[in-house]
Amino acid sequence: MKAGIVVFPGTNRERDMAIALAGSTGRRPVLLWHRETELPELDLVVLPGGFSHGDYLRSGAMAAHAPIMAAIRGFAAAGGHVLGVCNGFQILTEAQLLPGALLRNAGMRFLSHDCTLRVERGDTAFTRHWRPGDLFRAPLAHGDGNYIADAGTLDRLEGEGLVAFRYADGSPNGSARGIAGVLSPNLRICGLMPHPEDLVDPLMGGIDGRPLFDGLAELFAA
Amino acid sequence: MRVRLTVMLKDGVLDPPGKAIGHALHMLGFGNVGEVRAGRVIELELDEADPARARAQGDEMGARLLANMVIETFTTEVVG
Amino acid sequence: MRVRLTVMLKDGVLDPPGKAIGHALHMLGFGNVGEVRAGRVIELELDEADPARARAQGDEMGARLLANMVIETFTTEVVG
Amino acid sequence: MSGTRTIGPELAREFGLTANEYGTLLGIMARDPSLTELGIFSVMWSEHCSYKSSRVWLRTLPSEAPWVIHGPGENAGVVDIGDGLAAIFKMESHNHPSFIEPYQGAATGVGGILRDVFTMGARPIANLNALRFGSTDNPVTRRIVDGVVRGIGGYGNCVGVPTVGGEINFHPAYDGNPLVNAMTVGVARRDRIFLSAAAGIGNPVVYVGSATGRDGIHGATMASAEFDETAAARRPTVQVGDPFTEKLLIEACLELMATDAIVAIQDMGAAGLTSSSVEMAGRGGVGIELDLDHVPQRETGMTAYEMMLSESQERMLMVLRPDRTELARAVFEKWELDFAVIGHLTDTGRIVVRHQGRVEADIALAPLADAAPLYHRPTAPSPAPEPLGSVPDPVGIEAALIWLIGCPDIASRAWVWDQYDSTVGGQTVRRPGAADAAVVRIPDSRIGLALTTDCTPRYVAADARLGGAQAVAEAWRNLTAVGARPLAITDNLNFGSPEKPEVMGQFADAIAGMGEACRALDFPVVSGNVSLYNETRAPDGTSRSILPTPAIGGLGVLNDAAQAVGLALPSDHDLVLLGRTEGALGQSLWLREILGREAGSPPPLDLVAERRTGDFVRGRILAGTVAACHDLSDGGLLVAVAEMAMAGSMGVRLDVPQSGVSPQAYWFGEDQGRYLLAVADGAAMVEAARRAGIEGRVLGRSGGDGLTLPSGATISLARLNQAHGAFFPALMAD
Ligand SMILES: Nc1ncnc2c1ncn2[C@@H]1O[C@H](COP(=O)(O)OP(=O)(O)O)[C@@H](O)[C@H]1O
Ligand SMILES: [Mg+2]
Repeated sequence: MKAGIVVFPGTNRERDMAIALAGSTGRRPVLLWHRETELPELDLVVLPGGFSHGDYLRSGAMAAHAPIMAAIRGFAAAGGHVLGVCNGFQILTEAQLLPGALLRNAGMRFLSHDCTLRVERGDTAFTRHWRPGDLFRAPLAHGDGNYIADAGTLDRLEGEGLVAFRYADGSPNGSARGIAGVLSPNLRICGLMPHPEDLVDPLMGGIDGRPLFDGLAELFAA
Repeated sequence: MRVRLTVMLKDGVLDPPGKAIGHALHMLGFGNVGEVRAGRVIELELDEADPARARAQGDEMGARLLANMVIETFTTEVVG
Repeated sequence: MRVRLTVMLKDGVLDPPGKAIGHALHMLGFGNVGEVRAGRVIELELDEADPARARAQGDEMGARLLANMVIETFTTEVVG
Repeated sequence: MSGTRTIGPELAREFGLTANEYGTLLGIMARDPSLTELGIFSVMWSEHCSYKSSRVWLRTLPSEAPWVIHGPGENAGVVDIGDGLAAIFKMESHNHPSFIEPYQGAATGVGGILRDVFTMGARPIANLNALRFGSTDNPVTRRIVDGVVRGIGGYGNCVGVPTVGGEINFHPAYDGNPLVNAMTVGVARRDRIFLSAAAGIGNPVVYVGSATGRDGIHGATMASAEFDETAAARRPTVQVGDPFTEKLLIEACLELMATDAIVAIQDMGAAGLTSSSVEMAGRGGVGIELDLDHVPQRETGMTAYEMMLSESQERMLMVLRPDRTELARAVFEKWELDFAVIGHLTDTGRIVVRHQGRVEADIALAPLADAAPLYHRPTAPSPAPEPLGSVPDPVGIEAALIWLIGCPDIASRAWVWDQYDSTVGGQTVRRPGAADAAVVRIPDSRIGLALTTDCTPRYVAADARLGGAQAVAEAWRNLTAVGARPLAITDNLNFGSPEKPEVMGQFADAIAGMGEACRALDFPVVSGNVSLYNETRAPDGTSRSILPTPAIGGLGVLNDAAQAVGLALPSDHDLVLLGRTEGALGQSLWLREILGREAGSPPPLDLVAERRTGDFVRGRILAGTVAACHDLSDGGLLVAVAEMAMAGSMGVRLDVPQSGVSPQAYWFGEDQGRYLLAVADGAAMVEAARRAGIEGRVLGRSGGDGLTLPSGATISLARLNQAHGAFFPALMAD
């Protein structure tokens, strides 16, 4: 699989993501600078976690206007796969490549702890190594993870099966309907708040996050 | 000219900071506080002498970057 | 009454958000943007019919909780 | 502070210089100084920059070992960790700023210590913080805890360095003067360490990072001054941290450090441009000329005085190879940071500062450094504590345990560390709360670093020498308990006013004790920081000192991070106690919490036994025969057992206590040098220990879902967790 990880000023989980992808694919992903205007040939674009531009306006807002985002829109429009984790998810919503928005956590504090996620469907590029209903552990680390959308949008997401992951143990950040991750209508863009890439090594406490990367690696094995 | 954008969450959108502030004010004894909404202001110095054009430019910056139109609304004022 | 507090950093205090927003606006092509300062607004519904008293209460809430008087200043307006 | 003020002894005193110091200044200058010159002298000779009260004592600390690459004197300490790699680390205080504005004070503290580490070429891989707050009854404490924790998280989370450990105490002695000590650990190739000594006459002096504003002018002298009501009046000096810019600065500096462009580099910390330029030139034995017209400025109309003393954050000063200047500029422009050539090195041995065509300062560097004040301040011994005598047990073992695990100094800190990103980087092997020391793996290697901060201020207050030694020993023990080989420490010496002989007595004694422990354990001091004048002046004019708090930051190494053990108790294992138990209740938490007394001598420390026991434990861990390990500290044996049980969600049944020691002293005494080990075969472990000359006994066996006391009474894990977890959420509830 050829994966590219986008680095914005303030991105800080690009290394974690590279380790996770390399662990499953056996191949180092390329790092893409936010100022690029074209993408190399890729199977997957990843927007990793961090605080792009300090998240000083709204999380992900300034990154959503980065030069590379035009190329990513084109890539997505052509059916490319895009994964956004944490700040990457926020950027995807700000860029309106995914619906909804991520507000300040309901408890008004940054949250950093493991949560349990439930997989809502097992037939996407991102979830194919799980079955619906599977539970897995993932560290979360964010201040703005409170997913909201208007009721119509939420109903549509549910109705069309576009909820990828849900918090299994209540909604730690106040997210509507416990939503932790969503999909685009073509199922090729996925955004989620927790960090499966930080749990891919038994030494760090488990490999719960690995199915996501193994599934992608298998899909694009070539 | 100096332009001020005030960005607020749309009515009906849950406002965690507003809620937290309302709660804290009640705890401090301000019992007559009702709904609280929290928002952002952005004040910009514009190299533009015409107030109407300054406001139009503020509106454009609001729509393109400073507000997230999915959940927020904003107003633009020319303040000097 | 409805009261609005606008909280801004004191002059001379570094404003990282303002700086970053100004930079982003330049990148978006708004070349005539000068200094940008970012602040917060808090709009409160007060069960209080007298505008003067509403404003006084807003001032008190600002000084006690809503602004960090070490680095911020605020203004109170009665907006309705 | 306008230039029209007459410059003389009176203004000098306002700037913190004594009459004698001002006399020395006049001798050096042979004329009246300009305002800028007076500012430069006052900050360079402040306690914060000159260590004038502490230097004579700091020199006595051991700082060498075969694995030490750079000891004190550089921006941070550097030790060899194998595989051609070096660990670079330091701890620094931001006590006074954190009282004035807890969020920004703590945040900029984290930013400052990060810069000390990456300025040497290291990528920061972990942060820790040692915090001391006032009484939990004091309403101000809550606000300070909230701001400090948010500030540490706000900065560390954004820059993407995991916060993996630290410690927190509450005590009324910190009312009005909290302690915020931040530690950063970074890693670099050992042949790619960057130092601060400037070299190369004519080489450009380059400023990078954020623009300069009027932030924190005279912060260095403020950090050296006592607190009083007028602290409020100094508020406009508060600095705001910009972690986003810091993150860019880290990446830009590391990118440039991969080239050969940098001759010397130093962060602009306390006293900003002044201390960085004076120290870089001074260490290199060269002169420096600065033209302030080129300094990136955030505000208009700044004077030379203001620019030289500004403590704006997120700035660095570098000396570059002239032929690499444009390469460097391109790197910083890529990262959207200010970059400006603001001067060059000279052969004059002087610092010359120009602004708008005028020479605003012209000072010979050698006397500025050599004639810096050095005080051997009077010391007074503290009275030896009264012997404790026998103490009653009014509550029984079970109630005391429940109380202790819920008390402010032992209760779960999850509320705090749940606000710190501890996994970013993907290398955190043991997160906060999972082991006695945090363990972080070095990327692309098997090596693990073990990290801890430790100090028991109540011991230091009762017996400074013993307390100083104990803090070092406890750090060593915590590293050992995960299986790491302790390498070196950084320290942060937080004390009251050095002008009080009893405070200087504590300071001298604590250092003596630290030195003894460092030597006995081969655990040298490679960096550190001193924070004096931690006093609160009451309106009636009296001044109270904090508890003497020499916080120790320890670093150890595991050749293979996978060998690290945590403290979570597994099922069906024997629990073995190693080390000698005599039931030392003096200065124990049990005594304070149950009887309300802070009395007696702290537990004695036997450094020979300490080393023997620790070396044995480490050997067993590395041999793979230990499933979990926990050292005994605050609260003693039963608290440690409960902590292992809670961490593992695993019950344990305890055997009858050792005879000859009262139950409360046995279960809650704080005898030093002890460990609890979970092992498959307890008897074999005890026998191996006996052969090594170490006392040991099997204490019980794990299983079930409660802690069963020898009396047969069982305390459920649920009840333990409830008692342990309640304190912070209750304290901080909205
Ligand atoms: N308590 C101490 N023990 C050992 N070394 C110390 C101690 N305090 C300061 N140092 C060393 O003195 C030097 C100057 O410290 P400091 O002024 O804090 O540096 P910085 O310029 O980075 O702020 C550093 O090398 C530091 O490690
Ligand atoms: Mg330094």
